[in-house]
Amino acid sequence: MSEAASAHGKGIDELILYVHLLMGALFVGWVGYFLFVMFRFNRSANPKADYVGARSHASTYLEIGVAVVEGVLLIGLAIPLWARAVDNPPGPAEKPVELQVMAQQFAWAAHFPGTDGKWGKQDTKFADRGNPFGLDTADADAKDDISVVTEAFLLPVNRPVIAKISSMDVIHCFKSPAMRVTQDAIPGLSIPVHFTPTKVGDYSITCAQLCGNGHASMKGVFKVVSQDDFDKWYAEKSKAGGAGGSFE
Amino acid sequence: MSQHSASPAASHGGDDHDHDIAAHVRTYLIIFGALLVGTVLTVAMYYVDFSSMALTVAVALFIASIKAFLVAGYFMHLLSEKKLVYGVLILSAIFFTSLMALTLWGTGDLPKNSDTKTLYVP
Amino acid sequence: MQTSASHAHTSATTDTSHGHAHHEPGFFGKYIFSTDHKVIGIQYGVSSLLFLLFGFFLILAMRYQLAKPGSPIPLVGPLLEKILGEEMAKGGIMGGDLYNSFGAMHGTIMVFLAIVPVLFGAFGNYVTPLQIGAPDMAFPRLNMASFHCYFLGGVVMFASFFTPGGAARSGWTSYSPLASVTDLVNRFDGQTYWLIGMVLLITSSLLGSVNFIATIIQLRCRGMSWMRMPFFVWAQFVTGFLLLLAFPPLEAAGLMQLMDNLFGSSFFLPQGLVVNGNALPVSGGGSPLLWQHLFWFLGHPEVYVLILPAIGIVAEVISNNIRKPLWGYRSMVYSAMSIGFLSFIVWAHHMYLTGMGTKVATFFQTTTMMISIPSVIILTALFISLWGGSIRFNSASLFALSFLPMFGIGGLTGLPLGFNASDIFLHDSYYVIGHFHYVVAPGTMFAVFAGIYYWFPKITGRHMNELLGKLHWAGSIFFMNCVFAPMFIQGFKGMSRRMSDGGTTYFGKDVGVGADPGVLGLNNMILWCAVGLGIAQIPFIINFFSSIFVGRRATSDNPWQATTLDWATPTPPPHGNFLQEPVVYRGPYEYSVPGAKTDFSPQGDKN
Amino acid sequence: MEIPYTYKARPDTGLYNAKVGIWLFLASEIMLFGALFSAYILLRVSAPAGFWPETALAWPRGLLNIPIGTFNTAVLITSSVTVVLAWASLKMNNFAKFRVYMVITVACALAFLGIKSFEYNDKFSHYVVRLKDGKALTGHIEVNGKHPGFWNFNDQWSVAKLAEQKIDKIKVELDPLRDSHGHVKHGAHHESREISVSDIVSLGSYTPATHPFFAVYFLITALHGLHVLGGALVLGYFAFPGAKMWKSNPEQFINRIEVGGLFWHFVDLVWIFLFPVVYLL
Ligand code: HEA
Ligand code: HEA
Ligand code: CUA
Ligand SMILES: [Cu+2]
Repeated sequence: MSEAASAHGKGIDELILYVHLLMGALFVGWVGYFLFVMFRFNRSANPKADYVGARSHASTYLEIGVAVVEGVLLIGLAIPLWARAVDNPPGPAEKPVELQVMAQQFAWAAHFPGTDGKWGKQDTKFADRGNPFGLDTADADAKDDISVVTEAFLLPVNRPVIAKISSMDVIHCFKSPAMRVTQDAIPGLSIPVHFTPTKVGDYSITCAQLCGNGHASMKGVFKVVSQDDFDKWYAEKSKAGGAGGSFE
Repeated sequence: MSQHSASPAASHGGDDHDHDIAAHVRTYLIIFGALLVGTVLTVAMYYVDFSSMALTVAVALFIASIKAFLVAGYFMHLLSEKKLVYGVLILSAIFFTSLMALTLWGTGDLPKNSDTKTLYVP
Repeated sequence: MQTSASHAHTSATTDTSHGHAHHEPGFFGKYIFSTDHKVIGIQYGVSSLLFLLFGFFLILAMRYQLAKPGSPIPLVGPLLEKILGEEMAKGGIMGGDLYNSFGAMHGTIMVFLAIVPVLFGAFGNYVTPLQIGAPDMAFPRLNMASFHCYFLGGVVMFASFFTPGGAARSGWTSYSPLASVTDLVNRFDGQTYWLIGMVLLITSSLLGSVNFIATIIQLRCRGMSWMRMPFFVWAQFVTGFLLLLAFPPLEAAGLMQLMDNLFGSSFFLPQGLVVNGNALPVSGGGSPLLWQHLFWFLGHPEVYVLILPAIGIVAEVISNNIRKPLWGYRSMVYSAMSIGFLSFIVWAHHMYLTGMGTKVATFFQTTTMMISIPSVIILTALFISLWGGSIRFNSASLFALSFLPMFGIGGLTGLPLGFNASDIFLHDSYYVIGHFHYVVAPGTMFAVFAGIYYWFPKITGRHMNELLGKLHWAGSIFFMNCVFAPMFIQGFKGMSRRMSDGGTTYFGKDVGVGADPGVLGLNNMILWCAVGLGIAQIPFIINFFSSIFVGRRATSDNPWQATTLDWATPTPPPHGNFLQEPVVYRGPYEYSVPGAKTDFSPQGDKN
Repeated sequence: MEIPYTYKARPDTGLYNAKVGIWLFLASEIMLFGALFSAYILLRVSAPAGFWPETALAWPRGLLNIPIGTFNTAVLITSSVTVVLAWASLKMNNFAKFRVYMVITVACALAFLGIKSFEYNDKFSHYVVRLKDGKALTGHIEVNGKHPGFWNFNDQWSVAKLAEQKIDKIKVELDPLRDSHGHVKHGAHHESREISVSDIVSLGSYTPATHPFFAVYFLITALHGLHVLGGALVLGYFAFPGAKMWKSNPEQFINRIEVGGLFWHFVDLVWIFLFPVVYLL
């Protein structure tokens, strides 16, 4: 596993580690036992089987033990981590960067409200491949909106991001392994995910849901950059404005 | 273990006697009447304006359930059926309920601030 | 009840002893329209093994594409181009569409046409009535109809490869809207075939499961109380209920998707879809998640349909080859029941990342953890059973014993997927592929092999060759692990499943942080190990066919000195199975009973 | 060995094989129709508002013919009681009466199907016409003086076909207005309007493609109709060719009638829920 590049990623990695420790312990224990039994109780070593077999209750304790550890991991780690992931979005005080992400066969697009901080008017009837967000270009609020189709978009480092994931055709899946973020992009639903990138770099968005013959090549890229670089890019793009780009 | 074949002539089965069956027939006819009345009630309910939709649904399903109970209980003899049949039906009732309830719950309980109208439905 | 050894009748005597109402059926009556559970079992067995092989060839072609994306498949590539058309395999190169349709059909064929039919249809049909001392299934004609539906379903699925546009290519899960919009030109496309095929297969399973449950409830012979039933029968019983109650919702969903595809309805299509830049001309108003709920409502119980009968076979083979009773038989039975019950309420763990609130997610991951406990209990019971045994190693028991750690690995890797927080990272990665193949491939397939080696003498009167069998075992276990273990590594590296380019886009040269091109190298290794796995099956296929004719003759009706009733019949069992009504006096696994003359006390022997 | 308990009850379960079988089958049918009802509820509660043109509701109400539906309900209930009476007649050793009741049952089944197909046809000739100004009209339409029965079944949303045939106006005989409960508004009357094709966004008859309501309606009722048909065939078989068994094995014959009846009652049960759900709610 590559190192997590987001604030909450560590928690997820820890959970994965602990579960694998449990699994490892069970695996090593049982394989050891199994091999021992194969030698100790094969036909030549033990020609006459014992009707009763094992008399100890160790296995019961073992089963209870497994149940308890699972319970601890569940209540101690998994449930709180999930709650953090889907509830508790960062409030205005934390100045999150907000964007909409739109999937289509076979590309990603991102939409920022622009320097005015207001989303432009959107309607399906304007939507097409080059304008996946259906921005109404006549709308005043839409003039400075940023809409990047297929090319990379930027995110500032160490600032919370709220991305609303949706799709215009079939189900895709917004997955950034390094950010430890995965969310299906489902047409008809717009679902927010939030995370805080902690490392500068280029990250790929994997489409993790089969979406057609171009599924494998549906790669998106976003760059995590410093706040300054982000602001510069944001202002520039905002000035250019418009519904976005062409779709190749 | 295997069934000895009964003499074909006079055998009309189990432990029911003719007058039992005659009594059953009377019950069937009463139930028939009740079902018709239930149908009329259901339709009448449509023309009554209950203030809330929930109430309308509740009333309609209540009447339907009673009718269903009558059909299942008497026509299908479920009231005097064997334990095994109850077991099977209880299982399917549980799973049916969980299918319905969990699906509704699952599609209703979304992450915070989710939007079910897509981004750009007017 | 006589002892089994005295049963070495030829089938001729049986026929006369039984001949009153029967007239000799002709070829069709005997092999195609037979109502005898044993013939139907064999029909199921042969067809499903052929489908297993076919499913393997599909994946082999895919693995080649994964290892060497964009290069023509040797030998078969040009053939594919010729048969399936240029748009599917131009120049013998597997395109994205072809990859997807092979992937979808691999999953569908393996699950619905190979493993379930072989476990439930073949072994279930052949062995269950024998083990409970019944002359046949409760509804023999329904049984035949079940096979015919299955066969027809298989034919439809197979035919779908040759429709314009090719077979279904939306994964075995057929998620809408993809399933409805992949082919906007042909209404009657591969997906439609898939749905019709599924409706037939579901009908077949429903007929089968009604029959199995009724048979087990009604036709147990005298003395065969519930707790004297072999575990295999219990497994079939629970499996029957899973099929009976979980399949109908998928049938409903299938009909809905069929309406979407054929009549333009919008059960699973929301409003405002824009496909290819054009608004999709449908009313909308449907819910894509509804399909997923209905699919996984079946989908999860289905995986226990795959594993429970497999555990049943393993339990039979193991207890016979360790010569002692199963440890904790009762708790195994109760665990199987709890698994069956719980498997209906865990399905949404396949949907964690569709956008799930905290409450629902908590519910489903809690039930998922709960269901792992009975699995742990069953596996633990089987492991503990080995203690104090006198273990014989033959082809059957080698496969059965190897099942345990293989299922263990598969089951254990289910746990990190079951916690939704860790599933965020692992979802839809090769880790998932690794997880479930460990349960379904080395898992169920090893159980199938164990069962074949074990019951072969009962069915044919001859043993399979041990040397070839052991060769088959060694090759299978080695290559199985080499195929599937690297997938966990790939999963950890973030490699996604269903990638027709083997991940080149993400792990090629200029990629983002954390991409490790090493995973692409593993694809090569997996390819050659998969080829090796295929080669390892050759001894089995040779063994299988040659042993029917030249295998060592079974010396008695009970060559393994087993206790269950299936070995108390003549070999092969005649129509009607038993010469006398069997009576059962004891539990199913009375091996090495202290004070008994032999180390096995058959259920049907009075003393 | 012969298969035991084909018509005698097994002592410990108290049931004969076919009865176990039919109840298991009905359990799976509960799941089948249960899933469809679940789908109905889910689609209905999540339907976007304003989606159905006639009312402010997202979901159409009161579009089906209630008197006919009520009558059909009565027909099905009648058949349900006659089938149980048929069984009782056999129990009382009265074969002639059995046959009469069975014939009534099958006749009811056929009547039900006939009425249903009439209803289907009526729906196929009703249209919803969506206009460019965002409004929508429902009713029968007249194109070139003809009332089309079916318009393009699959491809609802194409107005191109009209344009192709150089039709520039169609007449819509409007349905009476309804309130938000789906009740026809007081004093509402039929009105007919000319619409020019260039104002139309889309038009299509009441088919599964029009709205999820119709999709669910047609799917469930068609599936139910198939069950009625299947039941009618089987019961018809029992009434005539299959009745030979009454001579050879009366006990098993009575059992068969009971099993057939159980299936038939189940079909009735489904309708008992289906009727209020799709016609009234
Ligand atoms: C037979 C099939 C089978 C079985 C038995 C299981 C068993 C389990 N599965 Fe698996 N699963 C599948 C088949 C199966 N699964 C398939 C086909 C998919 C993918 C579908 C798709 O998307 O296409 C899948 C996917 C899947 C997911 C979704 C992943 C995702 O898409 O993100 C999840 C998540 O919870 C999961 C969990 C589990 C769990 C918790 C179990 C538990 O029941 C496991 C319990 C077992 C144990 C805990 C083992 C105990 C072992 C020991 C005590 C001893 C160990 C000893 C040694 C190793 C020597 N499975
Ligand atoms: C029961 C189910 C089952 C089984 C047994 C298998 C078996 C195998 N599977 Fe499959 N697989 C699935 C179910 C199964 N799979 C599913 C559900 C998916 C998901 C599909 C999707 O994405 O939608 C999948 C996907 C899947 C993928 C991922 C594809 C992708 O995501 O792009 C891969 C990749 O390697 C793979 C590989 C294999 C391999 C190498 C085997 C091997 O183990 C196969 C070994 C088989 C043999 C070697 C044949 C032996 C033949 C005989 C013994 C016949 C003898 C004949 C006679 C005697 C007549 N499978
Ligand atoms: Cu988009 Cu896969
Ligand atoms: Cu599952």
